[in-house]
Amino acid sequence: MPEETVAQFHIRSVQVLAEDETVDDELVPDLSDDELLTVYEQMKRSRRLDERAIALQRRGELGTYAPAIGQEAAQVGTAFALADDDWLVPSFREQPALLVHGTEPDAILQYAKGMEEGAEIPDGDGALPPAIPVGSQPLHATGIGWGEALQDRENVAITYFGDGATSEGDVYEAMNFAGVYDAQTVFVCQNNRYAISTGTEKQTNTETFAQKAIAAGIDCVQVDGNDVLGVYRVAREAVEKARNGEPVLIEALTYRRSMHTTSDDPSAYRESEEESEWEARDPILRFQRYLENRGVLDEETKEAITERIEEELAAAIEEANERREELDPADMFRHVYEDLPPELEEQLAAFEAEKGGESQ
Amino acid sequence: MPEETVAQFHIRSVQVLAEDETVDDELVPDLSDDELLTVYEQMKRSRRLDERAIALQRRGELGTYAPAIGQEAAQVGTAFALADDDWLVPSFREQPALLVHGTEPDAILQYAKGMEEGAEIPDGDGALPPAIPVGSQPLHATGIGWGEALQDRENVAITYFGDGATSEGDVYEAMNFAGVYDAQTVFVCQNNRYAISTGTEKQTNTETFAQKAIAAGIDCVQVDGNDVLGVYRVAREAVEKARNGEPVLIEALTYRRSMHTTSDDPSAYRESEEESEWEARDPILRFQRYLENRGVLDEETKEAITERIEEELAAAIEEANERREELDPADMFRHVYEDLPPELEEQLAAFEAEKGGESQ
Amino acid sequence: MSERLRMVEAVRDTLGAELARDDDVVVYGEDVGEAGGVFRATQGLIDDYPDRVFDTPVAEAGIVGAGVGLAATGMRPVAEIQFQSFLYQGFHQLAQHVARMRSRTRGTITCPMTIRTPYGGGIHALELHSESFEAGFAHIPGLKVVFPSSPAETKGLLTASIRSSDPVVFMEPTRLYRSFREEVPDDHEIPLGEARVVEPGEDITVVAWGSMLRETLDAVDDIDASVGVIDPRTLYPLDTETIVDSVKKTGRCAIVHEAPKTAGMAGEIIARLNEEAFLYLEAPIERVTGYDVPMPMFAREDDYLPDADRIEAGIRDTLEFG
Amino acid sequence: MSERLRMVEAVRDTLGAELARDDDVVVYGEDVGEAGGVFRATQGLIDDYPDRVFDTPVAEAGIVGAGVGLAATGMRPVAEIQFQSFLYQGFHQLAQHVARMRSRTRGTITCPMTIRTPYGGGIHALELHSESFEAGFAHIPGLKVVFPSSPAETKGLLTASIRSSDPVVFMEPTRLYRSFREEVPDDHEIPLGEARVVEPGEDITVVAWGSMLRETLDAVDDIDASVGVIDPRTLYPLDTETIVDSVKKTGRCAIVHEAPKTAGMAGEIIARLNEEAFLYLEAPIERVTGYDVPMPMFAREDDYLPDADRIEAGIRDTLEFG
Ligand SMILES: Cc1ncc(C[n+]2csc(CCOP(=O)(O)OP(=O)(O)O)c2C)c(N)n1
Ligand SMILES: Cc1ncc(C[n+]2csc(CCOP(=O)(O)OP(=O)(O)O)c2C)c(N)n1
Ligand SMILES: [Mg+2]
Ligand SMILES: [Mg+2]
Repeated sequence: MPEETVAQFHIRSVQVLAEDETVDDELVPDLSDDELLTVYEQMKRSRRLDERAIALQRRGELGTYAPAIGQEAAQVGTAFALADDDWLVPSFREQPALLVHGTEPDAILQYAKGMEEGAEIPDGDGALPPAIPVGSQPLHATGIGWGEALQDRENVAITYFGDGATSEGDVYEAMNFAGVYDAQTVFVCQNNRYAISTGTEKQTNTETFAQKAIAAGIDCVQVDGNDVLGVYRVAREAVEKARNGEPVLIEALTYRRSMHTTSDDPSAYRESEEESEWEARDPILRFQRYLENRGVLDEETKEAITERIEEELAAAIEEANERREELDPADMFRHVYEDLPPELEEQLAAFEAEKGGESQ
Repeated sequence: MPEETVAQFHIRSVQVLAEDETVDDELVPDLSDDELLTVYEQMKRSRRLDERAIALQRRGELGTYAPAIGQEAAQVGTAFALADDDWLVPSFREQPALLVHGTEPDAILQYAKGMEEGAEIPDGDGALPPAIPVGSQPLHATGIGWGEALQDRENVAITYFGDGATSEGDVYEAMNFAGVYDAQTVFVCQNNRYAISTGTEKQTNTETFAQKAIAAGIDCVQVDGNDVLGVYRVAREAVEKARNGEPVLIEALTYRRSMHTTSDDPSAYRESEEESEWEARDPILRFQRYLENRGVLDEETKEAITERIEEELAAAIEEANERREELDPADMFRHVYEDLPPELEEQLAAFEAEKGGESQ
Repeated sequence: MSERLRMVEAVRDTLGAELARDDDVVVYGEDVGEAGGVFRATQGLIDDYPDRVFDTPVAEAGIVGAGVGLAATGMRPVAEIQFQSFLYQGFHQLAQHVARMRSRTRGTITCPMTIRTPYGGGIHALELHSESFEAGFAHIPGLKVVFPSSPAETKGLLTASIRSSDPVVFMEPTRLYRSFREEVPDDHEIPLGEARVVEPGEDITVVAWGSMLRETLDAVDDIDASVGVIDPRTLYPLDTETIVDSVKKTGRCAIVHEAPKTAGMAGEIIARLNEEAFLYLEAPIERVTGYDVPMPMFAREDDYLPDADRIEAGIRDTLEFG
Repeated sequence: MSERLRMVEAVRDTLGAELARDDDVVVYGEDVGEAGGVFRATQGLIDDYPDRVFDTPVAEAGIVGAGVGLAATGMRPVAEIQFQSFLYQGFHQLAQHVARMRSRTRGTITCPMTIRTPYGGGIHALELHSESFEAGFAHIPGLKVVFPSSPAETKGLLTASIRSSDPVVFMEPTRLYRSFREEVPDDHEIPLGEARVVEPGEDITVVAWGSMLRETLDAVDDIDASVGVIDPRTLYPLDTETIVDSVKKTGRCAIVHEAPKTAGMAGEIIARLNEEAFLYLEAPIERVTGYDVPMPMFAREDDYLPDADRIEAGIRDTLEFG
């Protein structure tokens, strides 16, 4: 055998709705008009939430906020492929996916107000709260996908992370574990070209992020992440595979159009021309033109959607403000352990005495 | 582009000296008879050291010891490709590589006697001490390969780890960093089929370990790790590449013929038939037959080598025993910081008072 | 019913009993399956529960992190980390997620995970196989930190840990794994957070846990005074009351641990005594601990570790003060 | 020459000066290059030293671990970990290698690495951006743990840290980065391990570091007693002597830190005072600290953090004891 090839791999890349609005008819997913409109509305909803959140942050009403502007197709397209009982394991920029999965906008706002209330997971929601440590949450999704399999259930876990996150050893460990245990897990790497200021070429020497899966022995696919139809197509396939114990990594090629977070100023590390280029390639715009051309979306529907979203958001903001008003600081002692240990009992008593003293 | 292939990879596997002793003439490295004999002697030296160490451990003269029996070709073949100033970054089973690189056998024995003395690195030795935490040392080799490049030096770092180690995120991070910084580093994964009791199929879902490099965007190659000529061939190529800032991962297919460590009993997790099979495929035997057939190795030379090794080892054992006798326990305080901080000054004084008290 | 078991057998016995009792329990870690664990603490379990006992890849962040997900699906993960210092490879998952899941979600998601790990010196193991970082773990709110000191204690505390809906770091002293046998009751649960008064005493209170409790009991034998010995068993939450009550009586106290002195758990206990028994203290509280040096390799291990002699000297000094 | 600088500017100034002074210094970390760091602590450095300032992948084990290798080749790595709790991702490299390289090789290989990391609360940051795990770091022999509390202190201590041949964890209080300016001398090195007597005092000694020193100074303003304030600056090694000397004089002491109370550094300081100033203590030593809860998200942050009021109350209680 002196020298032979013992294994071969190739990375597929998929696009259904091209930038020039041509559509690959073979690959186009069969979604009803209603479903298409839902996808559109979810993208708009998240976009609007992000815009309002940035404004609220600027007014001091929210803390640091990480907008997903430009990444709506990558997230809505994947989350839309989930069933009701499937799990969502987000990073910190998953507004679009969370909204699709059923998280209320007011929870997102509460979280952005620095309230643990916003990280409460309603019973049966099948979600984990935002994960701040980069790359740490895919392991949780692996554990979930493994646990579901162990309990002979069909639910899958989908987890989101960025191009930068793939540099953390945890992400590799997560995919490798998933491969070993046939975890029912879909890994979504949103390659939005930046990890804060750091471009992908400084993050890794690979040609793609999809190929990170090869090291873990799991399937992978790349997709135009600004093409919601393409994203949905590969996600549906991946979710099906995962349901059968074949974990998959999806790399969605997209772009973070806004700042990393509201604390960030992208002009320190990228040209505004680049941003303009990607403005033109905005995923919502592309999909909107497609729907308009197909005659699915008219002005009236657009207005109705806008109105609905504005109303919802207004209500969500009010709700979040109210919950903020009601916030009980002493709660920080109450959820550390199932039962308050003596240490915390004592500390809580001192805390209350002090607060009582203050308000007298 | 609806669906296209955007990247392709294949894994090469190399063998020069086959099990049936056929040799691939195109690939056979040009080593002089003297060099061939040195390679042989180094393999024998390590084998004999391991055998004696196991016996010493059984007599209570050494602590836990990890023999490399069966892996001599994988290590000697790679380490032999290094230049004098190159760096060796070992795991805990690298006797063959360490001996080639110049570590004295008595240092290895001192380490096995639980003495930090055995982990002293003589000035200019270009080595790091054994790394016990699995998978932690490749990052050091990346740092070295990067540091050498930053200082415009040509030295490379070679690092060794096992199949199990590849599951640690650190190993991935090490290769990914190396890819980004063009580190002058060669990664050697000795796939000896086991991580303690755990077989490779429980370690990862991949077909090869070489392909772990694809996730990091660095080169890789697989080699028959029991074929010292093949190993040397791929190592020389890898070292050359690394010298030019192209890190490489080598997967050497081999087998851990003995126990994981002297604390381990392989009969709990593998059949003795398997062990017998691999006894027949022993790397030293294969190479010895090759040298004999080529007329490079005769009985006289073999005897001379054996005698030399026995003498050396006897001296090394004596030396290690002597250093053990001289051991000063108070040294544990002396190398924690450059200068003794007040805390340690006080603790050292108390320690000495106590010891003084005891010996009175 | 009860049986005379070694500590490592008590671990196995408990794991088997909990696997039998609760279908949600899953036992996993490096080499815990086919080989039964490097200390044989899981031997045979995979034969009885092939679907709930797993050999894992060598990846501690993976082991700890996957537990968060397993727990979310309703399982009760019982992970083994082969040696305590390798828990450092998963330290971020422990501190950022395991410990905080309950508090950050206001109790809507919990992580009832038990991480068993052999710790400490005394068996002439390799480098980094003998650490005791309990003070670091106890400093992470959300975790419970538990130390058995005998086979029966192991059974009672491990049972409670696995059943606890809070995450537990369960530290098993390797040097006690096979050192003695003890009657171990069949169904036995010791509430977490309750210290054990091993010996009541009038003249001095000695606090020690894990393997240091054994050394302490040896030391105490030679002392001609009424020495009280307390095993806190759980370092967080810490049963301050039992310790304080004893010290109020004795007025003197020594604390023993093998971890380095600075920022070790003895400091915490001293702080609590300072707060709650200040007026009763008749002598400085003595610390008999490891030194502020990395746990040395085994040729110097016995010089590093507190032993009965050093503990005895510490107790005598304290008794003689004033 | 000297300049009025903010703390974050003092960091930058020091890094620039050390890069200029010593060709072996290399500065690296996430976003420290082109963007100049998320707090701008490295702004502009890459322009002057493009070959020695690097943006790294998002991988803290990689950052810490690569430093071990860089150091072995003779470089002097100065790494930034973006927020202290992300050092947990590299905790194993820190504890198993950085801290131990010198001792395990008997000084033949060293790791003169400085790990700078912003720590602590007070700026309404995201979850896990506000931790203070100094007690855990100080419990790892081989590390030095350093806390600046002002721009000038930053310059002096960071210079010493980078020049130190021992590894240093350098904890920068984010809330002080931009809070005030101070005259910062041009060439300034403060020996590690020497506390600063910020205010001498006769009635009570208060020990505080990092951002808590500022809160303490605010608290003290309102107290009608002679309050001594000591900033240890280095938590390991800890300048016990300076603290003990003061407490021998004052007989009373309070210790302030924002980390959780249990197993925090206050316990260690109390233990040392108990050992070395026992007969001088007139009141229990007071701990004014964070609570034993995970650092909450920012809506509850101010309730968690010790502030001037809480510190003042603690001081008063201690003064009034007895
Ligand atoms: C473990 C860890 N290290 C560093 C950070 C700081 N940080 C927050 S986001 C980020 C970049 C993440 O980039 P990427 O994964 O591409 O996700 P994106 O922000 O682009 O969505 C960094 C370094 C963190 N939160 N966690
Ligand atoms: C971080 C860490 N986890 C676990 C261990 C315990 N351990 C020692 S060797 C080993 C298996 C290593 O397998 P492999 O990498 O294949 O190397 P081999 O022993 O086969 O040479 C394990 C799990 C360790 N030393 N370090
Ligand atoms: Mg990104
Ligand atoms: Mg192996």
